Amino acid sequence: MDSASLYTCKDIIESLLLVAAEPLTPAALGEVLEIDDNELIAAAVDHLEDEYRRRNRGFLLQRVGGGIRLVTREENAPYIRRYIAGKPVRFSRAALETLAIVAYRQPVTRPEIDAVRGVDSSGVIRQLLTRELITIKGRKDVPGSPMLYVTTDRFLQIFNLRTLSSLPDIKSFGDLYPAAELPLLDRQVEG
Amino acid sequence: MDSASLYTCKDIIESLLLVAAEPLTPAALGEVLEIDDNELIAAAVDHLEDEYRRRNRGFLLQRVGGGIRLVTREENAPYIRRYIAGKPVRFSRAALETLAIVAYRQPVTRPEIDAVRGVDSSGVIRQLLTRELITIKGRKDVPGSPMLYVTTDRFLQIFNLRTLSSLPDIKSFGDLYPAAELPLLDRQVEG
Amino acid sequence: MDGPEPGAEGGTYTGAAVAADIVRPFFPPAHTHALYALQEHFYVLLDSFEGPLDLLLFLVRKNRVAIEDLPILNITRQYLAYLELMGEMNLAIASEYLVMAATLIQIKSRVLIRMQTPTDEGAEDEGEDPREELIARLQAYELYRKGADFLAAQPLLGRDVFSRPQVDDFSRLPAAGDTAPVERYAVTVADLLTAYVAVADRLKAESERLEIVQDAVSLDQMLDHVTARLATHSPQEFEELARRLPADRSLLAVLFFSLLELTRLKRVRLAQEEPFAPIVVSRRRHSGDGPPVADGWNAAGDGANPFTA
Repeated sequence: MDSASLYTCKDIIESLLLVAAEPLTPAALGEVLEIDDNELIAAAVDHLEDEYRRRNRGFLLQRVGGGIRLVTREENAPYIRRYIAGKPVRFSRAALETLAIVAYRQPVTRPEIDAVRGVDSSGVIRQLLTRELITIKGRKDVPGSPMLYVTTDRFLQIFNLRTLSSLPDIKSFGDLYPAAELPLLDRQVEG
Repeated sequence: MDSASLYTCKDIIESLLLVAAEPLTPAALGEVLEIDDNELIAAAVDHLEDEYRRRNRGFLLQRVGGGIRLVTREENAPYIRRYIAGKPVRFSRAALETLAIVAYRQPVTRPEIDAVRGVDSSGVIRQLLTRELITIKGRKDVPGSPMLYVTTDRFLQIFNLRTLSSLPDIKSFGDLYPAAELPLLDRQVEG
Repeated sequence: MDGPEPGAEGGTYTGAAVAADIVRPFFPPAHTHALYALQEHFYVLLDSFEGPLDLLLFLVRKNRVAIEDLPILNITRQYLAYLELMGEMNLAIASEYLVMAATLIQIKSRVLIRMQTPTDEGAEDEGEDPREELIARLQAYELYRKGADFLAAQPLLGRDVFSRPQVDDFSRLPAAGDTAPVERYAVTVADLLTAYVAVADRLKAESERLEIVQDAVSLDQMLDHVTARLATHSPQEFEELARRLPADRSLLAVLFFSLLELTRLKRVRLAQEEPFAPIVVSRRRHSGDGPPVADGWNAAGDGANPFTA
């Protein structure tokens, strides 16, 4: 790969990053650039990522949900929230619990989720569905044929995960904090 | 003005440029940055404009209608057009909701749709009509004789449905609702 | 259900004790006494449990034990005490809580039987711990809870990081009669169903919404109101002050906070003869017998109730 084509590649990808509202996948980049040299594209993306990081300014390149996108630096979040002036994204404990269960056990049915949480989860499931964090993927072949839920690409995008396998192994959570050290107050935390 | 605050200013403005859907005015910038030093903001914008120009890459700063925004370089336009043309079409929330109501309750009038959605739907209905996802099928025999809307064949194609009756019946989706708590909406589809 | 009444067991760990337990960390000691009367607060706290497993996990942590050591006798007693408190607060106790209570009592009785039967004879189900299944459930639940914590700690799009705004490209669908095919649509029937569910939920929420006066009363307004009222009627009971307001939970909360604020400003005194006795609110006199400074005490007469207009 020559440096001229690498430069052009970076140039165009940068334009595309600016236009795209969703993460750009390598496949989409290859199609638009009409290049089937995956290495060239990967190199251009690596260069850009590195360049933005060293620049350490308004935005960074983030790899998420199988693609790349530009996101603002976390440090600037307060200003952006002020500009956007809407409510920042929030999740209730119930929503996060249910999401974690779907993420780790997908495809999963509501009775299965209910069993883990010990409560009826239909309300939370509807909420997660309408927020496009989970979706329905068929039905399970058991009596009553309950629906099967899976997480969406949007879930990966919102929670900054490259792929589902970037979720830490659930077993590794085993002994993160000794039970006794959690303060009483932590039950109030939301979002 | 010191160089540290100039740097911070540039940093934050760059973040804002990334997330802004409309051009950023100096007044908006001053408000978000909580700075009433117009010169500082103007200098930061000048610096950014100059920086991007000298960099001569994917995007430039453009001054438009009293504000600033990021735009892609003209040379890259063919690629961007190709990207946009190949992107799968997303439906807005309003379009999906209206379409769902027409699909499940057809034939249905606009006042009925408005009542269910809780907002005026005339704009969305017009869009759906011009895109041939819904069509008019007679008028309802009530005062004012409002038009009746139904879905089209194109609707079936897009949602990959063989016939209207292959729409999932909301009543069978028991696991979306806790026992004995079915939604208020009733399916009224006939074939 | 055999055995003694839930919660009465041991005679010490009653609903009131639990209440004090939950509330203490949230408020400075000086205010705790006043809180006994404000059931709203317990409501919020008790209501914040995600379900019986969440409550059990909370109790396990509070007792500073490991899940696998689950002290079933203690935990059952405390669990039942919480339920009793919820009952006292007139909370609707979800059936899941009752099912769990039954499970706990059953496990407890099996543990007690095992303790009473010496191991030498009739050890048919020796080795099987009656707590086993519950412990496994709690452990699994805790893992997912930590998974939830992991998710919450991620830099969230829309909270910590931001990206380009979404554009509605619905307009890219070909117009009617246009035969050029648009091949890919990012929509499925699941999206359609989801949209329908969203509308149904919204409609339901709409129909259940209570009629609440839109104009929320500010703390300042409430301070003025309470001040005016106390100028002519002091001392008087908290209940009486509350009764004079329209029945609305948020108004009650504002009233309560206004009293805390006035206490802080040393303008009223809150007193209670014993826990759960009525709170008596009395106006504090300024030291010295000169007329009070222009602090609003004498500004308005009795009739100035902004809420009953």
